[in-house]
Amino acid sequence: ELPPRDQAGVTQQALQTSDDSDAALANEEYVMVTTAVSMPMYVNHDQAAFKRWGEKMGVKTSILGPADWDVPAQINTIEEVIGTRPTGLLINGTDPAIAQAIDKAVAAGIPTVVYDSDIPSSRRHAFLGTNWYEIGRMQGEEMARLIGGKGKVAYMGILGLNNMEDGFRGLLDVFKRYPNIEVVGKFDDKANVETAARLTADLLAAHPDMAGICGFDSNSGPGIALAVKEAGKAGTVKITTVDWEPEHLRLVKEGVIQMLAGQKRELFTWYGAQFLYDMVHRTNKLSGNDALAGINSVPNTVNTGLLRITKENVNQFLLP
Amino acid sequence: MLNQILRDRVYTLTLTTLLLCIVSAAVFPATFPTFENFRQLLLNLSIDAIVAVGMMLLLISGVFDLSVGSVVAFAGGLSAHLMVFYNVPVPVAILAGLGSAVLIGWINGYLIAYQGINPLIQTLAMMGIVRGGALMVAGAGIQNLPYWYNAIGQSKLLGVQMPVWYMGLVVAAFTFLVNRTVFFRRYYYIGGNEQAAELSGIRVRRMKLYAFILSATLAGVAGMLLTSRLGAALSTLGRGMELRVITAVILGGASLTGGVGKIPGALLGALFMGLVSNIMVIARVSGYWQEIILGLILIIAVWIDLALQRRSAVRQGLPRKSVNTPSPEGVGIEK
Amino acid sequence: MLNQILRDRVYTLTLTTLLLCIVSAAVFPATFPTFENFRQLLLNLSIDAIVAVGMMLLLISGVFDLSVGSVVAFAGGLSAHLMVFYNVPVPVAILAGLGSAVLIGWINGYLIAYQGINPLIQTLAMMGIVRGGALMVAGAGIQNLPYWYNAIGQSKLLGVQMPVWYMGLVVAAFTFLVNRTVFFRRYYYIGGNEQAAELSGIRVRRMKLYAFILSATLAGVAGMLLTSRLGAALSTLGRGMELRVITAVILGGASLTGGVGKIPGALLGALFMGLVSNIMVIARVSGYWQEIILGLILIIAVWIDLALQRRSAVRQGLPRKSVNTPSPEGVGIEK
Amino acid sequence: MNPILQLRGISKYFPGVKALEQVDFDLRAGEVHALCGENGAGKSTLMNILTGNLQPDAGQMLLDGSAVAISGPAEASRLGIAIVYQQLSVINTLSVAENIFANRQPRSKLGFIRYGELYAQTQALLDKLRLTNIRPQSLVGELSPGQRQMVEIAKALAQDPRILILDEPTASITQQESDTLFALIRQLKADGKAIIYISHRLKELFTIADRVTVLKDGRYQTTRPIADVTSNDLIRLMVGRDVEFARTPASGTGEPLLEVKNLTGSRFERISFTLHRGEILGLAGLVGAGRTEVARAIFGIDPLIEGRVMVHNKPCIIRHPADAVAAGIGYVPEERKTQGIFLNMSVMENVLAADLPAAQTGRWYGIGKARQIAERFREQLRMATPSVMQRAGLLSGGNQQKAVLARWLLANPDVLIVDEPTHGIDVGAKSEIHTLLSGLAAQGKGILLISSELPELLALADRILVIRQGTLAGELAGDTATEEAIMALAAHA
Ligand SMILES: Nc1ncnc2c1ncn2[C@@H]1O[C@H](COP(=O)(O)OP(=O)(O)OP(=O)(O)O)[C@@H](O)[C@H]1O
Ligand SMILES: Nc1ncnc2c1ncn2[C@@H]1O[C@H](COP(=O)(O)OP(=O)(O)OP(=O)(O)O)[C@@H](O)[C@H]1O
Ligand SMILES: [Mg+2]
Ligand SMILES: [Mg+2]
Repeated sequence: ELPPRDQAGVTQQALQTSDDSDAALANEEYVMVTTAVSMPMYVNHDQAAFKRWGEKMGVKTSILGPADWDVPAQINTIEEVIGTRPTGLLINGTDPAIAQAIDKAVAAGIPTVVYDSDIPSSRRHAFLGTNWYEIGRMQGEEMARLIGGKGKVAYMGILGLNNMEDGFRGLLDVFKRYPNIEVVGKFDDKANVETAARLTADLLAAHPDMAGICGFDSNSGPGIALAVKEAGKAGTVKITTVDWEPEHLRLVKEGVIQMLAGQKRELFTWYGAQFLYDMVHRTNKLSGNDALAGINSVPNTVNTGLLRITKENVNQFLLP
Repeated sequence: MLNQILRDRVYTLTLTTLLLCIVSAAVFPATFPTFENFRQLLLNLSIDAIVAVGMMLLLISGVFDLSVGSVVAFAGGLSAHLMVFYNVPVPVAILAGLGSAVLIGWINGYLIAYQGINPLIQTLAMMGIVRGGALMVAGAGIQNLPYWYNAIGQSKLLGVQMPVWYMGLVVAAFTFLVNRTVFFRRYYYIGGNEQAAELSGIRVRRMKLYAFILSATLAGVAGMLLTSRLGAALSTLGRGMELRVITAVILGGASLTGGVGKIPGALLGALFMGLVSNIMVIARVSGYWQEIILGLILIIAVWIDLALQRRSAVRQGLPRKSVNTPSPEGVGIEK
Repeated sequence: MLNQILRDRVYTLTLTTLLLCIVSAAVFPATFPTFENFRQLLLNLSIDAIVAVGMMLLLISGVFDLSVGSVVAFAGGLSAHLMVFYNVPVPVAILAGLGSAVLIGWINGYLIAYQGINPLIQTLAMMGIVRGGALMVAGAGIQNLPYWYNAIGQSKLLGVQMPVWYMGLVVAAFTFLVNRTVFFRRYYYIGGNEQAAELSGIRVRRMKLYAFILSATLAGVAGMLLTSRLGAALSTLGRGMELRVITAVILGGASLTGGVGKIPGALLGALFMGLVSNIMVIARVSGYWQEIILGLILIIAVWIDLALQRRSAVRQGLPRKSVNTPSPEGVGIEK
Repeated sequence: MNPILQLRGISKYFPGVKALEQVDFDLRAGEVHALCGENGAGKSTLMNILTGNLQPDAGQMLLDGSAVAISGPAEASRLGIAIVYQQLSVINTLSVAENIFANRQPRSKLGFIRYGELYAQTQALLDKLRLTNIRPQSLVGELSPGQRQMVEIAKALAQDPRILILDEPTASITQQESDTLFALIRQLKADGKAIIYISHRLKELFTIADRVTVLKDGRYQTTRPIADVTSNDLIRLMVGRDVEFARTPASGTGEPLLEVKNLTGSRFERISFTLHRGEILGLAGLVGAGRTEVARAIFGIDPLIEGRVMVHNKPCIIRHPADAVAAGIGYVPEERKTQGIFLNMSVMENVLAADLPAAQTGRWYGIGKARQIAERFREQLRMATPSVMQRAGLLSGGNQQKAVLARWLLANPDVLIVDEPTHGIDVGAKSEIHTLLSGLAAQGKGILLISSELPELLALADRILVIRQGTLAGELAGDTATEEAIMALAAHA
C-alpha cells in the first residue's frame, strides 16, 4: 500500500511506560543510536556520559551505529532497533533524513530524544543540543577578533554534512560583516588529520599572508595545527576549531590553536537519557493522563550552549 | 554430486548463512527470527544488493567499478534537485537521474575498454568527480521530495517495503538472463580469457562498455530507491558503498581475476553482510568491537567455505593446488 | 632507445610530472617553485610514499593489502600507549609497535598465501579488526610522547624534516634491492606467472607471506613517523590511506594483475598526487571542485602517458597488443 | 651399463582418469630415450612426477640405484633434472635473460645480481642455439611462439642437467630450429647426459632416439631399441590400429572463396593469394617468417596497413574477428594456451565459444543443448576427458587442441585458417584431423593451413605458399613439392 500522506494519519501506539520497581529497572534498556560510533569525541563525551548515567540509574544502556559517517546505515540501525523494542531511544540528529526513522520509533510508542542537532521535521519527543549555525558564528566572531577584522582566512571540514554546512553558513554570515576579510577557500579534509595537514601546508604555500584557518570536524584542529607548527607559523596564523579532545586542548595550551568552540556533549546524553527515563516513569505528571492529554512531560527543546576554550581557561579542562 | 555442489560458492555460502541464522535464532529467539526483523533486514540490504548485481557482472568480465557509490548519491541528488528546485515532474526527473548514470557508465566504459585506462584509476577518479557533482547538486541535503517520488520507495506490498521487491526482481531477472542468454554468457568468456574470447569473435571492448553502463544504471536505480526511501537526497549517500559491494560480490563467489561468479551470489553476499550487521545490532555489539567482530566473522566465513570446497576438491582429487596457491576461484566454475 | 624509455611508466610519469611542475612554476612563479613549498609537499607525502613502497612490492607479486592504513594507526598507537601509560623505554616501545605490524602482516600473509583466503576480503577484514585495535590502544588520542620519540619525526636535516629523509632512504634501498637481489626479483616472476614461478623452483607462498610482512612492517614504520611527527597518537590516523596508496602505486606503473612496476614508481605516484592537490590549492580551487578536478587530472595524466606509450609501441611495431585492449601493464618492464 | 634413473610401478589417478597405471621406465646415461603415446596416454604426467610437480599414488623412483622422493621442481633441478614443459612456462613480462636464468641469476660475492654477466651468458646460450634475432634484453611477451619455445629450451639447457626432459619441444618450431636442437642433443649425449624425448613426430624419433618406450592409456607397453621397430610398429603399439597418411586427392575448384591483394602489415608486405572453394592452401616458412601475422591480419586481429580482402568475390572490411566470423572465416590460433583455450572453463563452454547461439532453443540458451553439442564433438574427435563438464585446463595438451578445433567445426565457416592445427596431437588424432580437414575441403570449404611441419603440408596442401621474412617467396604445387624445395625457398637467400 502507499505511504501515508502526512504523519497525522499514522496510528500511534501508547507511549510505553514502566514502574520504578527494581525488577522493572533491571530489564529496562536505553539505546543510543549514532553514526561514526567509534569516533573518539563521541566515545569520550556522549557515550561515556551515557554509560555513567546508566550505571547510576541501574539500567542497561547500549550504543549502536555504523563505524563510519553513514546516515543511511544509522537509519537502518534505528529501524532494526525499533524491532527489539528498547525502553527509550537516544538519537544523534545527524541529518534531517532520519526524521522518518524517528517518527517510526515514536509511532511504535518508544520514547525518542534527539541530541546534538535538532530534527525539527520529526515528531521526536525532545531535543537537547546546540545549533551548529551558532558554532559557526562563534568561530567567525573569534577569528575576526583574532585577526583584527582583516586578512585571508580559509576553513575546512567534511563537506555535505547537514550540520557542518550550517556551521559554514554561520561562519560566512559573520565574515560578510567584515569587508577586509577575504575567504580564500572551503576545503574537505575528509575527517582525516593527514589531509587537513596537507591542505593547510598547501594553503600556507599558496598564501604566505594567510591570517587564520577555521576547522569544523574533530580532525581538522590537529591537522591544521600540525602544518602551521611545521611551517613555523604557530601563533601568527590563527586557528579556531571545534571539539576539545586532549589533543585539541594541548594545542591550545601550546598556543597553536587560539580558540575551541566546544559543545557540552556530556549534557546531551546525560539529560537526554534522563528525559527518556522520566517519560517512561512519568516522573512528572502534568495532567491526569499525559498520554491521553497528548502532552509530554519533558522539555521540548534544550540548548546546552557552547564552551569557549582559550589559553586562559584551558588548564581547567586539561586532566591532571 | 554433493561435491559438485560443495565446490560452488553459491551453495557453500548459503550453508554458512543458514548456519549463522540458526545459531542466532537460538541465541536471540525473541528478537532475531521475527518477520519485522527480516523485513527490515532485507530492506536495508536491498539497495546494496541491486548495486551488487551490476558489480557481479563487471567482476565476471574481469573488471570492477569504484564509482558506484558516488553514482548512487549523484543520480538521486540530481533528480531531487530537479524536482525540488525546478519543479520538474517526477518521471522526467527520474529519467534525468538515470540518464546521468548511463552517461557516467559510458564514460567509464569507453575510457577503460577503448582507451585502455586502468579500471582502478579510472573509476576511482570518476568516484571523486561524481562525488563532487553530488555535493554540487545535493549540497547540504534536499528534503521534502514530491509525495509520488517518495511513494516509489516507501509504499509496501504484503507488508514489505517496495525496494525489497525491486531487489528481488532485479536479481531474478539477471539470474535468468545471465544463465539463459547468449549475450550475457559472453561475459564469462571475456573474464575467462580475454584474448581467446576476442579470437572467438566476441567484441570484448563493446561488451565491457555495456557492462559499465549497466552497472552504473543499476547504481542509478539504487540512488532513486534510496533517496525516495529516505525522502531526502544527501550528498554523502553511498560513501564506502563500493568496497562494501565488492566485498559482498567476492563473498558471493566472484574473483578479481574474472571469469567466475553467479548473479545470486551477489544477493547472497549482500545478505550475509546484512545479516552480520543485523545480528550485531541485536546483540548490541558496538564501538570498536563492532569492527573487530565484523572482521573476524568475515574471515571465518570465507575460511569455512574454503574448507568445504577444499574437502570436496580433495575427495574429487583436483590437482594439487600448491602451484597456483589454493584459491576459491580455482574451483567450481562450471555452471 | 627513446622508445624503450617511453614504454616505461616510470619515465613517462616523470615526464608528465615535470611538465606539470614547469607549467605551474610559470603560472605561479611566486608561490609554487619555492623551497618551503616543496619541503612541506615532500613532508606531507613522505608517510604515504613509505607505505607505497611496500604496496608496490605486493602489487608486483599480484596481491595488495587494504589494512595498511589501520596498521599505521595501530602500530603508532601501541607504542605511544606503552610509552605513556607504562613508561616503556622508547626503543622497546618502537620494537613492540613494529612487532605488532609484523604479526599483522604475518596473519594476512599466512591466511592469503597458505589458506587461500581472497586478499581483498582478508585485508579488508583485517583493516576493520586493526582499526578496532587502534581505537582500543589510542582511545581519545595520546599526547605528551617522550621527547626522544618526537625527535624521530620532528628533527630536521638541512632544513628538511626527517620523514623526508627516511622516505628517501627507504625508496633508494628498495629500488636497489629489488633491482639487484635474486630474492626480490622473484616477485616479478610470481606476479608474471605464478605457476611458471613455482616451476622455476620459487616458493611462491613463502615469498608472498614475506611480502605481506614487509608491507605491514613499512606501514608500522610509517605509523611511528606519523605519530612522532604529530607528537601524538590518534586512532583515526591513516583512514583512507589504503586507497590513496594503491592509486599512487598504480599510477606509478603497477598493475592489479601483477608482474610489473618499479619501486621508484611508488614515490612518483605519490609525488604526482601530492603535486596535483598542492597546485590546486595554489590555483585557488576549493570545495567540491577539488575532487572534480583531481579526478579529471588523474584521468588525463594516465591518458597522456598511455598515449606516449602507445605511440612508442606502434613505432616499435609491437603486434598482438592491438586486440587485447591497450594497457600500460603489457609493456616496459625489463630492467 | 646400469640405468641412472629407474621408475618402478608408477601409478597416478585423477578423478575419472587413470593417468598412469603401473608404469616402469628406465633411463641410461648417454642415451636419448623416446617416450611416445597417444594424447592423454600419460607422458606429461609421468614427467611431472619425475620433476616433483605431482606425487605418484604408487610406485618408486630410483636415482643412481637409490630411492628418491622428489618434493618439487627446486629439488628436481638440485638432482640435476631439467625439463622443457609442453605447456609454455615462460614469463611474458620478463626479459629473455631473466627467463632463462629464472631464480638463479649470476651474482657478485655480495649476492647482488650482475646484469652484465647475465646478459653475456644468455647471449652465449642464444648463439649456441643459433637464435640470432633474439636479444637477451627483449621481453619474452614480444616473441613469437616458436621463439618462446626456443627460450624455454635454452632455460633447461642453462642448468646443464644430467637428465634433460623434452616434452614436445618441436611442436611449434620449424625444421631449422629442430636441426639445431638435434645437434645440441647429440652433443649432450656425447657428454654422457641422459635425455628423455617426448614427441608426436615419429620421424624425429628415428633420427634422434636410441630407445623408445610406448605408453597406452596410462599403461606401459614396451621398451625397444629404436633400430628394432618401424614407424608402423610404433603406431600400432600406440594407437592399436594402423594409421596411414595417404595424400588426399585435390578437391580444389576454380571458384575463389578468399582473395587477398597485396596485404601489408607491421611484419609482412604485399602478400597476395587466392583461396578457392574446396582447396587446402599451405603456408610455409621459418619461425618468425610472418605466417601467423598474415593470418591474424586477415582475421582482423592486427590492423592492416594496406591491402584488401575479398570473400566470395565481395570486398569486405574486417576490423575485428567478429567481422571475420560474420564473413564466414574461422581461425584456429597457434598459441593454444593464451589465445585458444579457456583453461578455467569447461570443455563444453570451450566448444561453444565461437557459436553460442547454437545452444539456443528459441531465443534462450540451454545448458542441456550445449551439453549435447559438446558430447557430439567429444565423440567425433575422441577427446580423452571424463566429462565435457571437465575444466579444459585439466585435459592433456592434445585434447585441449581438439576442443579448440571443435569450436570451429561447430561454427562451420566457409574459410578456415588453421595455424599449427596438429600442434602436439598424436599420430592417430593427427590423421583424424587430416581426414577432417580434407573432408571439410571436399565439402567445399577453403582451408588456409599454416604449419611448421612440412610432411603435414605435403600431405594436405593442394598448393603451398612459402613466406620468407614477411614476403611471398614463391608457390609450389602440393603434389610435386618436396621438403627440400620448400626449405630452399624459405631459408634466407
Ligand atoms: N591435473 C589433472 N587433473 C585431472 N586429470 C588430469 C590432470 N592432468 C592430466 N590429467 C589427465 O591425465 C591424462 C594424461 O594426461 P597427460 O597430459 O599426461 O597426457 P599426455 O600423454 O601428455 O598427452 P599429450 O600428448 O596430449 O600431451 C589425460 O587424460 C588428462 O586428461
Ligand atoms: N607479440 C610480438 N611482439 C613482437 N614481435 C613479435 C610478436 N609476435 C611475433 N613477433 C615477431 O613477428 C615475426 C613473425 O612472427 P609470427 O609468429 O607471425 O611468425 P610465424 O611465421 O607465424 O612463426 P611461427 O612459426 O613462430 O608462428 C617474428 O619475427 C616474431 O619475432
Ligand atoms: Mg603432454
Ligand atoms: Mg605462427
